[in-house]
Amino acid sequence: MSAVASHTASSAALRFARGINVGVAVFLVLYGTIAVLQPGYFEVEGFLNFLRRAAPLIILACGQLFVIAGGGFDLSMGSLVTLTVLGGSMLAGGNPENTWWTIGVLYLIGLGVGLVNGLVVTLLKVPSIIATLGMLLSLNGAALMWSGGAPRGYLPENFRALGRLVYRDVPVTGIMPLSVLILTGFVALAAWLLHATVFGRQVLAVGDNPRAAELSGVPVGATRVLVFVISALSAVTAGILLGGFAGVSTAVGQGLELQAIAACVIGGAQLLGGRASVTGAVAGALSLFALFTLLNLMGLPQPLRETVQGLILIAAVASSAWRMRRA
Amino acid sequence: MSAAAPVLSMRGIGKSFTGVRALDDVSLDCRSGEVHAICGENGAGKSTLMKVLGGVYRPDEGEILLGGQPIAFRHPVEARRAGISIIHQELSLLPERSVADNIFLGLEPTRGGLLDRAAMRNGARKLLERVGARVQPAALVKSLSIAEQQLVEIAKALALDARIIVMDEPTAALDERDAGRLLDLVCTLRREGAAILYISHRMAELKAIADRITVLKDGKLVATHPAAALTPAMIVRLMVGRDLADFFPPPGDPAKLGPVVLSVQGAGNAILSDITLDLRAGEIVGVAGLEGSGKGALGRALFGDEPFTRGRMTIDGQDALIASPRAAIAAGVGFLSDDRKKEGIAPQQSLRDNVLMTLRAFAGRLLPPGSGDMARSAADRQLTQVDVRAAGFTQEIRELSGGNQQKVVIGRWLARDPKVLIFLEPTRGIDVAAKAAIYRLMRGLADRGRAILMISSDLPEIIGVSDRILVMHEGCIAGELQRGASEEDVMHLALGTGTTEAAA
Amino acid sequence: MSVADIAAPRPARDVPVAPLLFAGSLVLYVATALATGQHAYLTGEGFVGLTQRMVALGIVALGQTLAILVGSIDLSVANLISVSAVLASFIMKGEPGMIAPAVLAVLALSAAVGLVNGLIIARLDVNPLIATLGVGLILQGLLSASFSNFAGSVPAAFQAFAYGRIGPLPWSVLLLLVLALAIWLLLSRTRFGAHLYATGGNRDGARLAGIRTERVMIGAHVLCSLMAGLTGLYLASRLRAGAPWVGRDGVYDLESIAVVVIGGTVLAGGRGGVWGTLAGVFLFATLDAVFNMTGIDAFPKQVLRGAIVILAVAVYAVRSKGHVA
Amino acid sequence: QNFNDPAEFERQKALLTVAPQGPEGKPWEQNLGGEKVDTAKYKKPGPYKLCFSNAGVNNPWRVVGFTNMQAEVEANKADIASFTHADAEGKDDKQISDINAFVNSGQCDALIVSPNTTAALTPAVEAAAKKLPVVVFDRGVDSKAPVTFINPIGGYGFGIQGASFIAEKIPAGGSVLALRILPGVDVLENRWAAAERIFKEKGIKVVGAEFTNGDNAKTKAIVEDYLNRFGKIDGVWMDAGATAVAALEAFEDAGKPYPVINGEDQQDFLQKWKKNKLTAIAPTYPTYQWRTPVIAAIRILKGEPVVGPTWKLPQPAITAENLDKFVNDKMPPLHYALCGCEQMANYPARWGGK
Ligand SMILES: Nc1ncnc2c1ncn2[C@@H]1O[C@H](COP(=O)(O)OP(=O)(O)OP(=O)(O)O)[C@@H](O)[C@H]1O
Ligand SMILES: Nc1ncnc2c1ncn2[C@@H]1O[C@H](COP(=O)(O)OP(=O)(O)OP(=O)(O)O)[C@@H](O)[C@H]1O
Ligand SMILES: [Mg+2]
Ligand SMILES: [Mg+2]
Repeated sequence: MSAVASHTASSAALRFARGINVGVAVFLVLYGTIAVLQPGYFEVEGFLNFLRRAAPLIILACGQLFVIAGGGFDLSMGSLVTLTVLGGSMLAGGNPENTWWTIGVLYLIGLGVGLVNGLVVTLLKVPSIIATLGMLLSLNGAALMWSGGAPRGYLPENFRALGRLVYRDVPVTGIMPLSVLILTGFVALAAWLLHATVFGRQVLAVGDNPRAAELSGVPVGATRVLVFVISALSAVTAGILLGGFAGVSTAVGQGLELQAIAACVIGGAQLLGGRASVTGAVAGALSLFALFTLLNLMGLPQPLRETVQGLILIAAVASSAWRMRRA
Repeated sequence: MSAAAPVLSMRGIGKSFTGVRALDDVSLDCRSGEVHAICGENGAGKSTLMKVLGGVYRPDEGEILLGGQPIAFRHPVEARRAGISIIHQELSLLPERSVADNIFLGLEPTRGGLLDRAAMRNGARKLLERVGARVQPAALVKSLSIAEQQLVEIAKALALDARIIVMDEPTAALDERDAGRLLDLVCTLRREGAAILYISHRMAELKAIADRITVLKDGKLVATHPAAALTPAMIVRLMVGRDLADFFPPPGDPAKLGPVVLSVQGAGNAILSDITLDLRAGEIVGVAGLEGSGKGALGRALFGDEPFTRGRMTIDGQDALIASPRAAIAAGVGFLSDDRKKEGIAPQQSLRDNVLMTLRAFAGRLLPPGSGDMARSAADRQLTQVDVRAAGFTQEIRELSGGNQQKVVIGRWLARDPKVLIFLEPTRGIDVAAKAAIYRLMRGLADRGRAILMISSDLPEIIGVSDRILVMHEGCIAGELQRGASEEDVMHLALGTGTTEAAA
Repeated sequence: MSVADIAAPRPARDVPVAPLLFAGSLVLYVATALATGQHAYLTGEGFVGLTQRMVALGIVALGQTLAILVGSIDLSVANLISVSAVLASFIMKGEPGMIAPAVLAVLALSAAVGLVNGLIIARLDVNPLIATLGVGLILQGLLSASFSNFAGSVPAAFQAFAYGRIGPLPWSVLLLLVLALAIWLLLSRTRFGAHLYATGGNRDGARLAGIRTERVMIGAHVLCSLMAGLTGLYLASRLRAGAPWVGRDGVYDLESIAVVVIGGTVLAGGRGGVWGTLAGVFLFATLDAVFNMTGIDAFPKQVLRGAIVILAVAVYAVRSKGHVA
Repeated sequence: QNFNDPAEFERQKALLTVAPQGPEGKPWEQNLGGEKVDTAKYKKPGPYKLCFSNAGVNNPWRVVGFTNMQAEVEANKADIASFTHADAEGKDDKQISDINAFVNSGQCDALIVSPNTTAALTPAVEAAAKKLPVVVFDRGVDSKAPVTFINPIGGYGFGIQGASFIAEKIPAGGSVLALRILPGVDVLENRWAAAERIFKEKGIKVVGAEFTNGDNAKTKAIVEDYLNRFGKIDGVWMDAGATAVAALEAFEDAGKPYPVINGEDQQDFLQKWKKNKLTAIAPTYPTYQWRTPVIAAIRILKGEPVVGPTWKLPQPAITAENLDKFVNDKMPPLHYALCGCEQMANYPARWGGK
């Protein structure tokens, strides 16, 4: 087929241009600016510390990405983070011996939440935006009910270490935060699941056209449920890191779900499914976090930071929409 | 034929998409009172040319003249105001709105600032009568069959009292009877002085109504000739660039017929009743029937999409409980839907991902997506086998022409290679060469011992390809015909005026 | 790409969501009042109190209905409500003479915000969730940068808007009804309404039919923002001044979306209407009253409310065919 | 509305040194100055039906406070026939409706209101006060209509106590980082206005004033950034204590010495203070004020005079000297030590303690 041959080269070039992620570009610009203001960020240590703080958001974005790729939304992530932190303190009660089974129980709770989200969407046919909004309200209420409205215990030190511990005197990098190791593992896992497994392709197919997927034999319901489970489990992971990093409070999870969605979209994921990349989501989350950091460093008054954040969000997404049309 | 100056002429139109030169220096004109047919292979650029005319795309080069005046459309509404009405290849109706709402969309009559519903109802009723659609103006479009929707789409195009009417494969979804009615309508419109651009892959239609025929190939104009000067074989040669010796494949060898693979006894559901049929390895069984006869429903029932609720079904002699498409595929049944856009393609995924969808649906979730028979080379072989024309196999499938999309979806089933294949309107919107290729593929599958149920509204194809023909009428199998039956035999049964032959 | 691509939950047969929801809520309300012996809730005054609870959420939700019907969504309403409330009382500064300029200024600003939302979504092709989230952030930022607390105050004459009555009926409840009627008329009896449904139902199809879908999208957003502006005016009148957090604290963004969907309007756009939305608002008002009557604690209340939101949609969605996402 | 009112600043500064009147050891029944109002016209036979319109329980301070109130209701079972509450979830509009519903219900002998915002709730409270006796606490209303308005000294007092301590303890030329929750909340704005004034008076350099949203993670990130930027921070002033421990942890994680800091009376901060021997102070906004309205309402309905129209409660600060009295490992991290609840029924379980 001569037509194929003649077009492949130019098409590949264009495809590559399209492949450069807006998220990556935005992140590089923002981080570069931070580092200029604050040279510490240019050092490995500065970057690792930055990663340590950004880790929960990156993990949330990766989890959310699966739901978005499958055509849905998960608004319940933030409140699940809250439940994880409050629940973790209730279960462990400050006793280091309780840490490991507490983490196990938290993951079980996450599994349950993901299953309920998924089943409400697939069986009750409630659109995920509403299903997970309802879950957001309920989980928040449940977390506060469980803890009586305020944290009732501490997270043990070994639990905290997951998000707080920093190994010193590490060769090459100098320091190595434990949470960065966890983050790396998690991102690798997510990238593998979405991009290097049959399951990942099934998710994208389901997000793109569930009916076509169904008629091709893809187990649409199961795929949807799994996607919500993945999202919930990543929320628990992020909760464990956040609780570890910062300790217990009732507001930890607030608003994280929208940040995660925004990160995915900046990273080029298509809301309502069919197009998603883990690299993009990670870059998007890093961009958002870099933006928060930069706005802090620039010392803009708080309100103007919100304004700048809004502008950048729109600009990033508009530019990728524009490139999409051009390409 | 009138010798008047053309109302429409397009000069040197060029249009490119990412890496695809869809149109290259195409010129074309049309006079009033003329039917100008455009044909060409899938992806030749026919629809793109019409979209340029309709203001959907802006051409990269060239100009459009209306009554001699150059004109540029920035929005479809401008083309409509200029008197150009287009029936697009892809249905663009609003499923949740009434038929009348759809017909008058963008042209709503008002009285005192408010919608004049009575006028809409009456106007819609007249237009529906004109196109021969038996639907109520108040019915919701989602409750109509694809064919009825196509007729509504045509009525909608007529609502705009246009000078120039473009029809992009209007009969693809219609059965013989409705298609015939539409062709009569086209002739009426021509008499009334409209300039009509008509796109179709059905040779018989072109011969019946076209005054002139233009052939496109790979985005370029091949030739424009008076229809009288062309035979179907010549048209095919212009389109494909070579002769197409055997359009229909040879019949199957009855001696090589295998055992019964799929058997249904006394099955039924809300639409179907008393379905009894046997499907044997190595045969192609055609299912004919008018729109609404339930032939589509039969395919969906066998595939578990809208399952049978009573009766018995066996596959390879085993009782098969088929309650979902996945179960059907697992039991060895494949299914090609007649609604490619809604049920066939995953639009933003690559050709490779689309062609591998079914294989991956049954592969281990955690396997690499390219492992085993899902390897890239296997996918590419499959795509090459069905002769997909694309810029590359990583291209998103939504960028392909309809015919090429269909080939990819067929490729998906070839890759899985099920025992029984149900093809629902397999060549809807597909060009002659590709049709021939698909028929050969089907015959090849049958020869390798697969059983094929080909459900189609295209009578020539039913007669030319099938080893046996089942004819449906009002949800039942009205009768069975052997190879060699005539179109009249089929229509008799389909209309309920025929006699049932004893099953052979 | 728009929200319009979400696979729509398609009821097997169209369920009359609005009357069912109204009736169900009413039964719940009356039954609870009887069961807890709080008969005052069943008097005329009790019902007026109940409808008064609907006004603020009701007006925003009417606007949100338009945004969702056209296949978009508006997350900026909460922030716009705050901006409107503050702007109104800031301009009025207690002067009766400044009521008209303030109202005009608020409506003009709201229309401008709607225009910006619409332009970003229709012209720049930004997903509506992100576009309106961003615009909301911008608004809130500018507002908080300028005002950190109640600004100005509204004159007594303007408070009549929220507190005045004709006979037993509060003005504001009447206004809600009139707005609902007007929007119903707009949707079902005008070309704009028909085009709005068309754009929401199938944007490409509507464009091919010669509809200026961008203008329709922008028009819907302008109307939606105007409704948010009106809500801001109502709240300024009811609270006697505008505070920069009234919108956010009222969670009017997510709640308005929730009631619209509960009311049977499809998130994908193109299907639904105002009465369902009003019924959804009525359910929320009923829940508030019922929770008060039963004295249920704050946290279990949240859990219940979440479950009810899901169940209210599930009741009719569960029968739909096809997939939802 | 002016958050930086010099007259109010001075008034609260003066109140900090006023000796409380009233029963010893029961600060929730004490008052700092103030008149008595005659309540004879409200007198009716008991037991009483009390109604409470709550702004919300959206933070641990309000949770502890509401628990105090419920315990107080139980302690007065003999006088209280019913106690109905409506939670406004932080919405002014809803709280207005809630109050109207209470007034119309005829089920309330007296109404207690904790307004969500001062200005917005004024008309509703005024209207209610025409029908029944109303007690307002925590945030006030712009009206003399309620029988009494109960609260501790206020935001300026808190700001003064924290900032004066920090200004005194940090080395000359030292730097202070201010961590605030969010802008626009009157009591928090007052605290900051007072602190800013003190720092200015004492010539202390404030390197930054950042909003944390009450979020521990954000707090830690901000403090880390400041430590990176300035190398050394001598003092941390906070307008609320919930994130104090997170701020201290940021110093730990960066390997820097603890700053001079003010927190609040949350147990986690007090415990950390004790354990790490911090140089610290904990000004308070005591949750025991939630007990007072119930007591006041009963007295009003009995026709006994109450302190009014404003009832100022004492607002002590926890210092190194009295720290031991308030630290209690058995209580949950965000329990407020000045709950005044130690002697109440079901203590500590009811407050989540062990
Ligand atoms: N939006 C688009 N983006 C990229 N490529 C496109 C787009 N639309 C059409 N093409 C390409 O342009 C070429 C012409 O397509 P077109 O739809 O006009 O073909 P056609 O002649 O109508 O075919 P068919 O008979 O299958 O309908 C094809 O190669 C197709 O892949
Ligand atoms: N879900 C349904 N419920 C009720 N009636 C239906 C349903 N689906 C289809 N029908 C009706 O059943 C009849 C048979 O439908 P079917 O789609 O099988 O028709 P067909 O015309 O034979 O197929 P095709 O469209 O492929 O030519 C039609 O009258 C159709 O309107
Ligand atoms: Mg075409
Ligand atoms: Mg059919």
